[in-house]
Amino acid sequence: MLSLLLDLLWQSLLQTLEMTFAAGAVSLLLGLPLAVLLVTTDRQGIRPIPPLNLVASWIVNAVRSVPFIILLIILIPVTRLIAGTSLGTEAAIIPLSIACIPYYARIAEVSLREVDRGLIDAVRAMGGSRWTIIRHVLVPEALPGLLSGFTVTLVTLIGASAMAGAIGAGGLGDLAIRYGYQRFETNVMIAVVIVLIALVCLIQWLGDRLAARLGHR
Amino acid sequence: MLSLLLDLLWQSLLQTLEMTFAAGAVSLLLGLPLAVLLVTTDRQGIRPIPPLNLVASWIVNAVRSVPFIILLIILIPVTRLIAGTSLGTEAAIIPLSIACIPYYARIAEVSLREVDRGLIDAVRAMGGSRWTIIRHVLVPEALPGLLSGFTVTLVTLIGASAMAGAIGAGGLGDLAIRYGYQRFETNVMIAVVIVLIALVCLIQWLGDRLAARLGHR
Amino acid sequence: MSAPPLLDVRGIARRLGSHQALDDISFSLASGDILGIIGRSGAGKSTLIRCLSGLERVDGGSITVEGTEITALSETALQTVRQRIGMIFQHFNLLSAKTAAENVMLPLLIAGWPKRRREERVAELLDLVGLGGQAKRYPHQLSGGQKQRVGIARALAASPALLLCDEATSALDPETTTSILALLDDINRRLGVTMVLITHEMSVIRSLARKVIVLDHGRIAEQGSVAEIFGAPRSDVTHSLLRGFRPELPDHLAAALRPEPFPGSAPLFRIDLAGENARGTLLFDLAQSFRVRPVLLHGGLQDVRGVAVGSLFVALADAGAAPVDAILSFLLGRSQATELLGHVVPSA
Amino acid sequence: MSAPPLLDVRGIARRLGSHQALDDISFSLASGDILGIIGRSGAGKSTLIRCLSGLERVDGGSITVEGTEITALSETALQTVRQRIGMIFQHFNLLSAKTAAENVMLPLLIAGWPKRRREERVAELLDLVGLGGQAKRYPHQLSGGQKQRVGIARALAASPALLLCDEATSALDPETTTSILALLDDINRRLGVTMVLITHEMSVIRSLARKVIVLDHGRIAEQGSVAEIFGAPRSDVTHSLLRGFRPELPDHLAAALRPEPFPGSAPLFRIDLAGENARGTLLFDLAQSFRVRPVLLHGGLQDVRGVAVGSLFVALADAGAAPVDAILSFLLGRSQATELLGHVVPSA
Amino acid sequence: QAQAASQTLRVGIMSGEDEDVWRVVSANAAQHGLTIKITTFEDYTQPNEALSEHDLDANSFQHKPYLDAQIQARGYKIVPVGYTYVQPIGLYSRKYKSIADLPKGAVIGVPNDPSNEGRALLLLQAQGLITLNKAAGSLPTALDIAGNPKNIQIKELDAGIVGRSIGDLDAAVVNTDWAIKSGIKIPQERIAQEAVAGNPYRNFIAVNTEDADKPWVKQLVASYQQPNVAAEILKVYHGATLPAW
Ligand SMILES: Nc1ncnc2c1ncn2[C@@H]1O[C@H](COP(=O)(O)OP(=O)(O)OP(=O)(O)O)[C@@H](O)[C@H]1O
Ligand SMILES: Nc1ncnc2c1ncn2[C@@H]1O[C@H](COP(=O)(O)OP(=O)(O)OP(=O)(O)O)[C@@H](O)[C@H]1O
Ligand SMILES: [Mg+2]
Ligand SMILES: [Mg+2]
Repeated sequence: MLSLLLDLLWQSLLQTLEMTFAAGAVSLLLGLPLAVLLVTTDRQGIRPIPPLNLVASWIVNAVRSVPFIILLIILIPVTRLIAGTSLGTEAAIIPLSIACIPYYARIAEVSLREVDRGLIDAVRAMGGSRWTIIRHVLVPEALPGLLSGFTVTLVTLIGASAMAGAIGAGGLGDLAIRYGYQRFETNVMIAVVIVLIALVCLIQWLGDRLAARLGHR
Repeated sequence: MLSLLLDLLWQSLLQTLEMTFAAGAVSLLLGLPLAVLLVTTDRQGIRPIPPLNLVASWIVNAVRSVPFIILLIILIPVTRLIAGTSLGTEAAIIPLSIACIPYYARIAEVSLREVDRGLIDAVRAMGGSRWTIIRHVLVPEALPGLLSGFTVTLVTLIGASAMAGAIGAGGLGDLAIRYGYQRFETNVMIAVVIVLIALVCLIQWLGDRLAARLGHR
Repeated sequence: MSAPPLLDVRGIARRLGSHQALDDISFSLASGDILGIIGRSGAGKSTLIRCLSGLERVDGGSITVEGTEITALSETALQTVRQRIGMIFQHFNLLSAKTAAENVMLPLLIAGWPKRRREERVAELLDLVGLGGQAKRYPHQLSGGQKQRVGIARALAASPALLLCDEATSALDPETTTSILALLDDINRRLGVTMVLITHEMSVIRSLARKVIVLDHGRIAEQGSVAEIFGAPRSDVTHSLLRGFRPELPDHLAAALRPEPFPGSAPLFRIDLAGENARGTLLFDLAQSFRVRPVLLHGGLQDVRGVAVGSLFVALADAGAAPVDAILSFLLGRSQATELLGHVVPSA
Repeated sequence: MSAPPLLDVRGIARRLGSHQALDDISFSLASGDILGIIGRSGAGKSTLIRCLSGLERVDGGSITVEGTEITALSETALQTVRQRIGMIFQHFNLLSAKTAAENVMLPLLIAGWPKRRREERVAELLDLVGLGGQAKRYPHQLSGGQKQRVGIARALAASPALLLCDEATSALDPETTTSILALLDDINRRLGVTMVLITHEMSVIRSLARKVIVLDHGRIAEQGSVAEIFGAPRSDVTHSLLRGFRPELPDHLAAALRPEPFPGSAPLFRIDLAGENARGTLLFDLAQSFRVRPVLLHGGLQDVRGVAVGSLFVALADAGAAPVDAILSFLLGRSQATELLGHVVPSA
Repeated sequence: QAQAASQTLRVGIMSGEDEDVWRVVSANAAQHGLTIKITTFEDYTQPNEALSEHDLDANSFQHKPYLDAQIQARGYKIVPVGYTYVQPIGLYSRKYKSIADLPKGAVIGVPNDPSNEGRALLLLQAQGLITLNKAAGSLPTALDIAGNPKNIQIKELDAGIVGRSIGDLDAAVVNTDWAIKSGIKIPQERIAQEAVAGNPYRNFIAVNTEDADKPWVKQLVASYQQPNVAAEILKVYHGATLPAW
């Protein structure tokens, strides 16, 4: 029984890690550019394109408005198209990512907006292109904030991945819900929650350390 | 039928607003002090108390680790104690707030950490107490970020409030799930989602404007 | 006949909030010229220099850099123009996430220099500004003056044709200032770099600038060659700005002044000199002509690009018999201006 | 016998990263004293001043402010001490979310002044620094010099007993600088405020400071009264720092110098004067004694707290017959130092 | 009668078609002088918790195996007082025509909540696809599978998802109501079904044990077990759910 439980915990942990980090990576890769787009095309941005900004902001808001479980359903065809199936851990990465991209974009946007205009001016004055400004000012200067924001996002993803149990993705959250919540096996739930807390603490600790290291102020 | 739908939409909108803003207010009121605690008691903070910092960070991580649906169940006794019942819109505000406080604390923490040390030094040099530093430097200087972070939090709360349907809280998210997911009445779902998007856009717009107004840079 | 100006500014204006920061500014600068901009705090100097590189848009007027009208250019088109401009900011604006060396390298990256040459150039520049040992430090690990020098090195990196300096030496000690000014003078001579210098240090203008613009409340109060402005300031602002530059009578001497002669007193003259009449035997001639003993109490001569400018405060001892009026008219004839300040006991 | 020092620093040291920023610094300051700290960029001046208010902890040594040893105090206990200290930062450090008036008001809030008096005081201070009209502006709407003046007003707000200034006037034009220095002089005289000034502007030291410390690589290279240090600098650093302060021979004159006499030439002397021998009839006496015509080519006298200090560059025309050695020994006897630089054609 | 007239009953049901059914029941009850206040739930664990805490007077959403499991876990004192309807669970497939066609290693989706999962596995056992540990009782999980000759892969999914995902599965055990909503063609695509007669999964109205003998209980049950309610059930569930009283 114990070994069975440990086995289940281990498998679920792996599934959670897979979902969280894969969807996290996608969110970072696509959410950060989206955030940069939101900041740069803004009326005060380095390349004001109000209509594009409006559309981007609107899409972000739209995706963020839809409850996750509905997003799961709506996205079944998309998921099937990309992942070949709509079920399982890998498949869950797709709706998780799609929900998380605009989420991280909004978080990253906050940090990007904090960057001192004087620094942007310095690189404009050198004749730097917008890409140079993004690459050498916006992103590196906001890096500690972007990273801490990503930590917040990863932890949020762990929470959201629990709901992906609905499409058979497994994971710790699903295990906790099915055993702790539906079957009232409190012991299992406590074990799962302890693993979850340890995981979250680890992610937060790593994120904090990395952010502190990258902050040159 | 249409008037019934409109009525339902209107009621659900009110419920969502009630849950979101009440829980949002609580999260701001308690999450911000918690974030200040996390930042000030840090080893680099203005009043380093590493053990307290560790405990606070650990509690925040613990609450954030537990999937919301499980939190909902675990908190039933607490909810009943405070709200008198564990069901309904008002009751849902309690688990929503408890889930959201540490969430906002982490988001606010990111902005508070961005405050220039030179400004803190300026007020230290005047002989300002820690409270003065918090009140006159940390919070006001981070205000645009704190506000944008709060906008992100409110929108996240709208999403989370959908799950509060599990305890009969109602709201737009719940309506969307009930019609869109459980009954396959796509039209109703679309109507609900449109209202949700409008709501999110409004919140985002207000938040952006307010943050821009408060940013004196 | 002459080459087209490197920089031509025609009637520019700029409002900031409710404040008219610039109003009808016109001037032009030939290639290799060095222009000093002086003015009171808040006069609009930083705003003007920001307009010159298109960082700040103007509300009216035109700015032409190397033949290109930049006021109408898009941000993208401006990039090419700006690569020919180096800019030193009043607040340094160093990138906090980059080391000193990386900050200096950025303009070279933008200009597309190959890696090897980039690294050589950065090392050379950091050495030039005396920061060879600080290359790997981040800005927060540098002192105020060190940051400013990184800013200078960065502005010089891509060998700009036009250098815009907003208080480039304000955080530097006199010794370092001197070496930076020598560096700027050198690149101006060798490479013909045109420069616009904002500074509050008149000695910087004196040793480097050829032309001066005096800005006041967003308008040009006065402009001309350095010798003109320093030798014979016309506007009130210029007078106040140069007050510290021209010697002033120290308080304790001024306090001892009496309007009327008294036993043991000597008349005290303020003699303003500039250009031709400055370097000479004036005091000797005075002694010879009127048989008086001139006592230099204060003041002296400075060198403004080869021209001597200054004021002497001279008491004439043993002038009991000498006709003060005659002395005054003698001095007026030999100086830019002379004033009888009063009577003092000469210390010698 | 004497009152206990207001500030007493004993052997403090401070490491920043791998850099020994301060090493064995000791000095003390009586109430009402004004100390100037000079030194090259990166010498450790800002670090020292930060240590004095406890912003930076020291690695060793002790600092006593008004009888309280502050190095061992907790951050809370330091608060009381710091309320007696005003500090002006090199980078201003204004709170961006507060207006100019609110920035100035903060120390008064901390000191618990009543609202009415706070508002009066803020208005008074902003007027004093010439920002009466800018009270409601936020820092980003102010020019560099305006920001610096808000920082000055803020530091003065709560009538500190000790004022620490890190480059308080570096961003100010000469006119505003003069008025700020007059303000500081006034509060020093009237209220007996003790001051520590870091500055690169020797004229600020000259007109305000009584004592000077020269910092070099984190150590004290030299300390003494202003007249001592300015009149007779001993260390090399001080010499380099004061080079711009004492007149230097302009480049074009230096270039015309020849080591040997030639037809039409006159010997050129550099005559360093300080204190007693400075204000006098030296040139006249020279003319009388040796029958030469002294031509003042460059240089002059400055006033360092009532003491004249300076250098004259004098060519002696018609000195063909005069014995240069005798002239030199005459001058050596009447000056702090004299040097025969070479031979030039005197312009007159 | 006068007392009853002033009585309001709080009844918890699952959101969905039952809301329509209960609208008819409420109308019936009104004639008995009962006011029924409906609370809808998303989630199967809440109605019993709310009932036992007296936040509700009655609930109507469950069957015996489910209630037993809850009582076992939570010690509720809740009893059934009147049957409502039964929804036979079925095994559906788009790829295969019969059980026999299912290949080795076939992936079969089952609902992941305890009672439906148990019911689904028992159906698979009844069809001879698997055998379950005796000890597992009426609520087995995928971990209780003892014999699996065809090496069938069980995928546990949200009850609402199983039917929707039938395209990604070889076969799926789907509750009838979800099957309809997911667009499964019930007779054509069904390859096995639970027996209806004596089905333990008949739903009922439940109340706290202490209330079982209260007069309103009878009135409530009577309000439900009416021909107009039966008609409504058949209508809203398109005939796939059958009245069971
Ligand atoms: N956003 C704004 N709203 C109103 N006034 C502004 C704004 N920004 C700048 N100003 C004003 O514009 C004027 C010109 O500023 P600028 O920075 O060009 O001065 P400056 O000559 O560089 O002064 P300093 O020597 O002090 O640096 C100042 O008086 C300043 O107060
Ligand atoms: N974190 C650090 N790590 C290493 N060296 C540092 C660090 N912080 C400061 N320094 C060094 O300490 C020295 C002293 O700095 P400080 O700011 O006191 O100089 P300063 O005399 O005020 O110079 P300036 O006149 O340029 O303002 C500098 O050489 C600087 O490079
Ligand atoms: Mg300026
Ligand atoms: Mg410094």
